[in-house]
Amino acid sequence: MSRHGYKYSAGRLLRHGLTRDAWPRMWRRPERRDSYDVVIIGGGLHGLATAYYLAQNHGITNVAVVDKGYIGGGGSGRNTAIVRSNYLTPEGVAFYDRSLHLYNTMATDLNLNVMLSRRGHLTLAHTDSALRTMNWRAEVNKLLDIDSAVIGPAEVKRLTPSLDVSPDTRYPILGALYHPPGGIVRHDAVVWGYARAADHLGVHLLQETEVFDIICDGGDGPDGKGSGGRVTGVRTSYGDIGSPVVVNCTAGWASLISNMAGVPLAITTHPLQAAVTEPCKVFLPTVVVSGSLHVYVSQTDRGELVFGASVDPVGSYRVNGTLEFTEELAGHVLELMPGISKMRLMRQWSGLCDMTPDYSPIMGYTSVEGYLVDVGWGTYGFKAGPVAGETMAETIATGRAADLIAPFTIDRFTAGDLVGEKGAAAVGH
Amino acid sequence: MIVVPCPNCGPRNSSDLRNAGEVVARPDPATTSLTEWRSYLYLRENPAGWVTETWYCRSGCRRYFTIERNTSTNEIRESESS
Amino acid sequence: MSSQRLPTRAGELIDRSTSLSFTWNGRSFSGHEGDTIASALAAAGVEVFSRGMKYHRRRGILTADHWDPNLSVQVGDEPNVRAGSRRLVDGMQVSAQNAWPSLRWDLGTANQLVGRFLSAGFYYKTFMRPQFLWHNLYQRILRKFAPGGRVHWKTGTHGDYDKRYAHPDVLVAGGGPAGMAAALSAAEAGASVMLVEQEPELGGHLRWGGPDDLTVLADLREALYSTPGIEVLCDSIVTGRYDHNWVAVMQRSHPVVPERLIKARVGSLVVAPGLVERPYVFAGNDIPGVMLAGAVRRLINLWAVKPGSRAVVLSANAEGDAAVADLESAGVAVIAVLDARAGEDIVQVRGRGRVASVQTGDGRTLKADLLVTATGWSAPTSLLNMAGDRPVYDKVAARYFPQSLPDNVLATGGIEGDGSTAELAAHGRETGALAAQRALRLRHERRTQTARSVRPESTPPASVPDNRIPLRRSPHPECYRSTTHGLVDYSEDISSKDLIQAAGEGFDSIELMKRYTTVTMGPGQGKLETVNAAAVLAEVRALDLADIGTTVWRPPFSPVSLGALAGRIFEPVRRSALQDWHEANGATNLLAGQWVRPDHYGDPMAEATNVRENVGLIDVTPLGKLDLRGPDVANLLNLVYVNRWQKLEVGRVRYGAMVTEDGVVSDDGVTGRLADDHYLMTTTSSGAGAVWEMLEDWLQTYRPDWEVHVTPVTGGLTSINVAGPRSRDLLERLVEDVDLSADAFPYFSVRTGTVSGVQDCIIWRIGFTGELSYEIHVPSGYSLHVWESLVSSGSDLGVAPFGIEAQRILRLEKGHYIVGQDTDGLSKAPTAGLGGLVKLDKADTIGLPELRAAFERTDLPVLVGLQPDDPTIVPEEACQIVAAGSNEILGRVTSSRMSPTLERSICLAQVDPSLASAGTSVTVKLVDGRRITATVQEHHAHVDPEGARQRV
Amino acid sequence: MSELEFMSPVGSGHLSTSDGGISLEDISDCTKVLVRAGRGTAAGVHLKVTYGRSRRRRDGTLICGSRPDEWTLLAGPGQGAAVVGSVSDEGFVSIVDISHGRAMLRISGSDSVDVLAKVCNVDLADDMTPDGAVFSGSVAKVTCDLVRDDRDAGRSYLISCERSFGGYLFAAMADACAEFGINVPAGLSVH
Ligand SMILES: Cc1cc2nc3c(=O)[nH]c(=O)nc-3n(C[C@H](O)[C@H](O)[C@H](O)COP(=O)(O)OP(=O)(O)OC[C@H]3O[C@@H](n4cnc5c(N)ncnc54)[C@H](O)[C@@H]3O)c2cc1C
Ligand SMILES: NC(=O)c1ccc[n+]([C@@H]2O[C@H](COP(=O)([O-])OP(=O)(O)OC[C@H]3O[C@@H](n4cnc5c(N)ncnc54)[C@H](O)[C@@H]3O)[C@@H](O)[C@H]2O)c1
Ligand SMILES: Cc1cc2nc3c(=O)[nH]c(=O)nc-3n(C[C@H](O)[C@H](O)[C@H](O)COP(=O)(O)O)c2cc1C
Ligand SMILES: [Zn+2]
Repeated sequence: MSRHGYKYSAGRLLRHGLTRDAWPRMWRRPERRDSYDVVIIGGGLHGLATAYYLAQNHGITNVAVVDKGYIGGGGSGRNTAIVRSNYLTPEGVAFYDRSLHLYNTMATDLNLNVMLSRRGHLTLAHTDSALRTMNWRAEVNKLLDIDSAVIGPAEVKRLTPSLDVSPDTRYPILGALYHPPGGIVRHDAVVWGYARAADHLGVHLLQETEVFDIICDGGDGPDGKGSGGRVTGVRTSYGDIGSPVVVNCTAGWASLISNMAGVPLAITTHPLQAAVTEPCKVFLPTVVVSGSLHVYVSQTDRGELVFGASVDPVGSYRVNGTLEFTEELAGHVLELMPGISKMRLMRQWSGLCDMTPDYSPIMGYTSVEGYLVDVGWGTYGFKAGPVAGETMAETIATGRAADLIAPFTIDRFTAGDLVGEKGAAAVGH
Repeated sequence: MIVVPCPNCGPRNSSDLRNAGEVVARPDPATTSLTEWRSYLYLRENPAGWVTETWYCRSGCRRYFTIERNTSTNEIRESESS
Repeated sequence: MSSQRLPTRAGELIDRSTSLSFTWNGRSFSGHEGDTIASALAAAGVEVFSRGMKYHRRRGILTADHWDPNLSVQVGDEPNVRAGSRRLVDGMQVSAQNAWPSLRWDLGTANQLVGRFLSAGFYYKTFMRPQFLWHNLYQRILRKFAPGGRVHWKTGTHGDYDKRYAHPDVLVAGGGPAGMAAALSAAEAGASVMLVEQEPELGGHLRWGGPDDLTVLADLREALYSTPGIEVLCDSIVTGRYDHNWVAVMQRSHPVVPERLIKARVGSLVVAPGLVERPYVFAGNDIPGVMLAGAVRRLINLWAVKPGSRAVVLSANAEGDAAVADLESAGVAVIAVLDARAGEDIVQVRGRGRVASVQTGDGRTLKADLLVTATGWSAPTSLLNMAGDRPVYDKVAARYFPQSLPDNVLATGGIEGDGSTAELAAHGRETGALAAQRALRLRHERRTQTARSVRPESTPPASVPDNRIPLRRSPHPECYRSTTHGLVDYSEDISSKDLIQAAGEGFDSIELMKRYTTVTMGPGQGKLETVNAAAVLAEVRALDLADIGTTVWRPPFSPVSLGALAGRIFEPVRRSALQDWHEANGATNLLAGQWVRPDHYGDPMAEATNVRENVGLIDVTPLGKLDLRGPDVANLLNLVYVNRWQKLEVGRVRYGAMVTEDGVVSDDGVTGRLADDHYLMTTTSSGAGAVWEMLEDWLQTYRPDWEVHVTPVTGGLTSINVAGPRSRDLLERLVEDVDLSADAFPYFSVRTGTVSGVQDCIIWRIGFTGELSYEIHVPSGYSLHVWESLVSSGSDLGVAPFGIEAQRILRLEKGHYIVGQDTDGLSKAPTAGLGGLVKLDKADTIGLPELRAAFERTDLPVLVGLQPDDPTIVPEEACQIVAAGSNEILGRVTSSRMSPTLERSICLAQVDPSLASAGTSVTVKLVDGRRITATVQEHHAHVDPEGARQRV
Repeated sequence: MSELEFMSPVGSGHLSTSDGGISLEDISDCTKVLVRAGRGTAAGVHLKVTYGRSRRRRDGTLICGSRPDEWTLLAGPGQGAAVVGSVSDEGFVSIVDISHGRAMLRISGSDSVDVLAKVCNVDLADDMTPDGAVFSGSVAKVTCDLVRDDRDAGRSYLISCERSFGGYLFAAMADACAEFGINVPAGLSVH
């Protein structure tokens, strides 16, 4: 990155500490242009990563990332930051594995410490059918060279001593899918790293700019939208911006944006909630997920437990959160770790998830020329951000869908060829 | 815990009911095309605003009914179609 | 350390006749009933209570209440206890957090030396390479420094919490004068009221006021306790307001449970939380001895603790002035009062473990051990934000005020404006009356809409406009930061300098600033910090504070223990009427969904063999059972099953499979016709609930013209499968009124009869095991008798119970697939081998277009019977079937067992269609990595594919 | 068959406090008959009560309007045939004896309302749920049918659930009663 901007390092930290000089901005507040080669709607991880790889890998720098709020204010700023690649289907595994590779070198690639912590990821099985699914995943993973195996209760206990593995609990832990390279990452830093790098390469980050409409022409729907048409730009709270290519990276809001182009989606938006406790001395070394109990938990370096669950059953755009989420969460966490009942929950929040019928994304070209989607990220899109950005950039630059995203086309629903992640991803994270 | 007004039971906690999602018309299986059928299966309007949806009064009267709910505010009003 | 306890104060909460002993960092102390942990320690002369999170500087009392960021302590196995509000209990073991090895000598203080390098977000800018060092070293060190207390997860258990629902017309959050008055008037207006106060006693700020305040308080309290219809909960916090006025209250000091979560559906919520005093930002503002005016007033007046001996006071308001008076009355020398209203200021405080000197704005240096600030209030608007309000900043009053509230949420007291105690109470009374009005209207409406209620006779109470006389907003100087830098966030150790740096780096919206610096993200969640942080940002960006906004308040209002949120762990379990018998007879249980049922009775292989050779009994009660009556049942069956149903005769049963609208196999079972308009449907055990709801859906919304009544009878009928070549012999001994002979009662028929004297048993002749077998459905109140009769009358026939595991073996030998195990979320009817069953020429069936499409495809996986060539190897379920020379996946083993009948391993597998024909050799990769070969069979069934055994 | 004893899903019989604050009783052996009757049928007319209300017939049978077009008739043990026979089955009517299919408890006493409020989210205030009210809802996470059926001028509720949940429900109710002075027998635990 040194070719593009200010490089961070221990030496720099030392120098700034001694001189007390101000640090430079990580990104600018750019002057908006009237048109760009590519407009990306959504300044979350996916939008920013797409912009970065367009500039970095393909030299396309006349790009704007437009967000109605602040960067990372959507799902990217409110997710529980679990990364892993032990998916169920070969297509899923290949895709997420590439992402994990990009995470591995991200700190140096982006010159920002994203605090990747590959601390090991455990998916607990409490029933024999869950155990069978774990086996299924492990076996597929091994064939694809992913470090993943089913382990027994004793090994679970060794890796994570605070778990109650005794056989007489209501939901005994029969075993777990263990994925050593899985872990967590500092989610905001990932967003800022891409934002900073993209900005240095010339990309415009237009924050607090809301897209109200997509301007189309020639389509079979009203106002030239819909199948057969093409995109000419977007209408925003600061006026129109022209662009032959518009990419929808708005996750929870994906349907609203896509409907603006006349392209309906197989998506419903559901809130997904999360919560943190007050900090306590670190005692939980791994990431623990329990599908049957609908809960996952990890402990941050600051000592808070970060909890998540499955999406709210009722579709909604409301992020207020519910009491029942915290009640169920606490009940389930205490079944796993009865000893932490005196920890206190300090904050709950929620984000929007763009759920597809097969728990897999929708990526690539659509029936409207120049309008591309990178949506349907549901509850698992953070870990996919880097590879989604890389493949979307390739798709835009080459005019042809990248190989890795071929299974995720929008057409698969009309073709009846759904992706088989449905079984494993429901509470997978 | 929102309150869902059941036409039979009156206002009830949503945990007593099940939300069955946006109302989508079912094409006639005898005459439909696959494309139309799959739109019915998968495509949703998913609006941020008023949506007509079905609820099942699971712990109460066990009746299915439709209401309109604003997905941005959780306000609820009677469905025009019901 | 010397005693700082003052002579008796008028409003003191402590009972000097008591003595409670406790330990602090291992040393013994004592206090009185009514003391908080902090007041007892302060009375004993303790000045340092904790260390800062990052730089480990010593910390003393700041606010002396629930929100004090410096007073988090460990009490026994409970971490992060608020020593500023938690009342002392005899025997408490209290210790400091964030200090190692001790509060006095804390090694973490080394961070102070390098503090200048640890600026906002420093960790993002280094440790990038080498990566392994980040993971193996730096991160580990970072984790060692995590703040907070210690959870005793090894010894702790969850148990003693529970919950309660409530439905008050009016719930008042806050028991100060405004809240108390609101509760009173609401009750007088006929509303049921719940008044919630987070402190152990009512009164709010009146508690530490002068004699007039104490008189008002006594009167209000008296009135409250003598007015019916008010439930007063002290030591309880309203922690959240959710949609439709669902309100969470965390009740402490309950006689039975440590904490109880009350979930209240509230007509009107009255928010009367008063105000939170705001710290002032200046150099040294975290040195012990820097306190807020409210803190010294509480210490002196509630707990008779002398907070210092030489004080400087910076006052911008009446609370500061009152603090001066209180300090003087407590014998503290007030050596200077700086009036912020007149532009006076302080610049810096110096001192190591305690304030030593204060530097004033006009250049003086004053020797003092106490600096008191009264620089303004933050409105705790959190509950209002949760109700959708976006409070607005008022520059004149220098705080936030509610803007627009929904009708069912009202605010009163200090959060609404300023006034004398009488004015606050008057506003509270008007608010209470209005809240009651609105709630009673709502109650009227609810009663009208609810079938079971007493219909209201009167017309609904009229809606009244909000005519309350608003409280005034007194001018207050905007005091946020002095000319020096100091801490903004005490629990996160964030200074104004950090915030300015963050803004300069581009984190110049309040939300980005929060995330980069972590300001407001600590346990106090910004109660003290938010406004100061926004003020610093406003300063940097030269904007009005009103244009900066605040970060989002989210529940809970105050942290809540996981135990209390969980409450009792209610996990309903279902037991068949025979489950006690099974357990008494050696069953090892298995949890299947909510059902507890026998997995086996010791030796599942032998149990299976006994079924093949003699006769076995299995309790299959969890099978879903639906009683269907009415003239249109056949139409319904025709719709929901893939096969045809019009021609099923009375006395016959038929197998049926269901798919969802996308063509994926979802359930299966048999349905029998008991009488013309009467059928019994069985479903899978796990699918029972969903199938029932699905039938109701089709009947109610799609075919309301059809006449069918559906009654679930799963638990009411105990289902016993009597299976094995000698099953008929056994049953003949117990069944009187049914001819069991093969001719009279053929395979796939149903009869109703008397078994062992129990009438109305439904017997059908079907079987999952492949043997001659009968499934008897017995009224559950008498089923134990039937089961015991079967056991005792069949001893000579070799009768023995068998469990789920034996059944799994038997059904696999027979090749019966299990929905959800041998099929998955994408398996359509052809995959499951339902080709012969599905009728595509029906006018309507669930999923019909997808069924048609599926049968035209040639690429769908196929379920096949599979046998490893080495009969001793049982591939684990879920093993992958791969191409011989590569890792290409071509299928997977869905079920596998050792067959006791064939004495070899057997499987069902889903394979690529290219491998589906009988005789194909496939490669199976075992869990241990070995690859073996196996051969595709002609049938799913490994044993008796012709079905001869079950037709005898 | 008369010599056969009806086996309740609930192991323990009757728990109560000496001051009469609470009494929890298993009455699963009572007769329960479910009647579904389309509009305009004779059964619907004769049963009279509407959804949400109940009345006692002169023969002592409690007729509960348990759902729209659905009634549950409650009587003493062993009355199944008689109760079934007492309802006209003319037209589109289903009469199903569900005595074996439902567990049933009675909780009475001045504290019963507070016990129920711990495990059931329904507003039990007198104007919302008066004597005779019929309602259903979740009790300790099990869907139950409830009737407020006061006795001797004291509060009393009938609670019934799917038979297989009976043992659990009784344990959960006993647990909720403990606070009010019930001694929960060993072995009766929700955890
Ligand atoms: C609580 C929670 C936990 C999660 N946990 C995990 C996890 O552990 N692992 C994992 O992999 N995934 C997880 N996810 C999912 C993951 O967060 C998302 O899939 C991912 O962040 C999506 O990133 P994105 O960049 O596509 O969208 P977002 O980050 O949501 O960005 C979309 C952006 O679009 C902007 N936008 C919307 N409408 C408009 C408009 N009209 N005009 C302009 N801008 C607009 C929004 O402001 C937003 O910033 C979780 C999600 C949540 C909510
Ligand atoms: N708060 C002070 O320190 C103080 C001191 C002197 C004068 N005043 C004046 O008094 C007025 C305030 O009177 P008031 O009656 O509005 O407030 P109050 O401060 O007298 O009482 C509010 C009460 O609400 C409680 N509370 C806050 N949030 C709660 C929650 N979520 N759940 C339960 N309890 C909660 C607090 O513990 C407090 O006792 C203000 O105008 C202020 O200027 C306040
Ligand atoms: C991984 C993770 C850890 C978090 N940790 C904290 C925390 O320690 N303290 C805190 O106040 N909030 C924490 N948050 C929550 C944020 O404060 C905030 O609620 C979240 O980003 C959603 O934004 P919003 O509440 O402004 O809508 C965390 C969020 C995430 C995603
Ligand atoms: Zn209802």
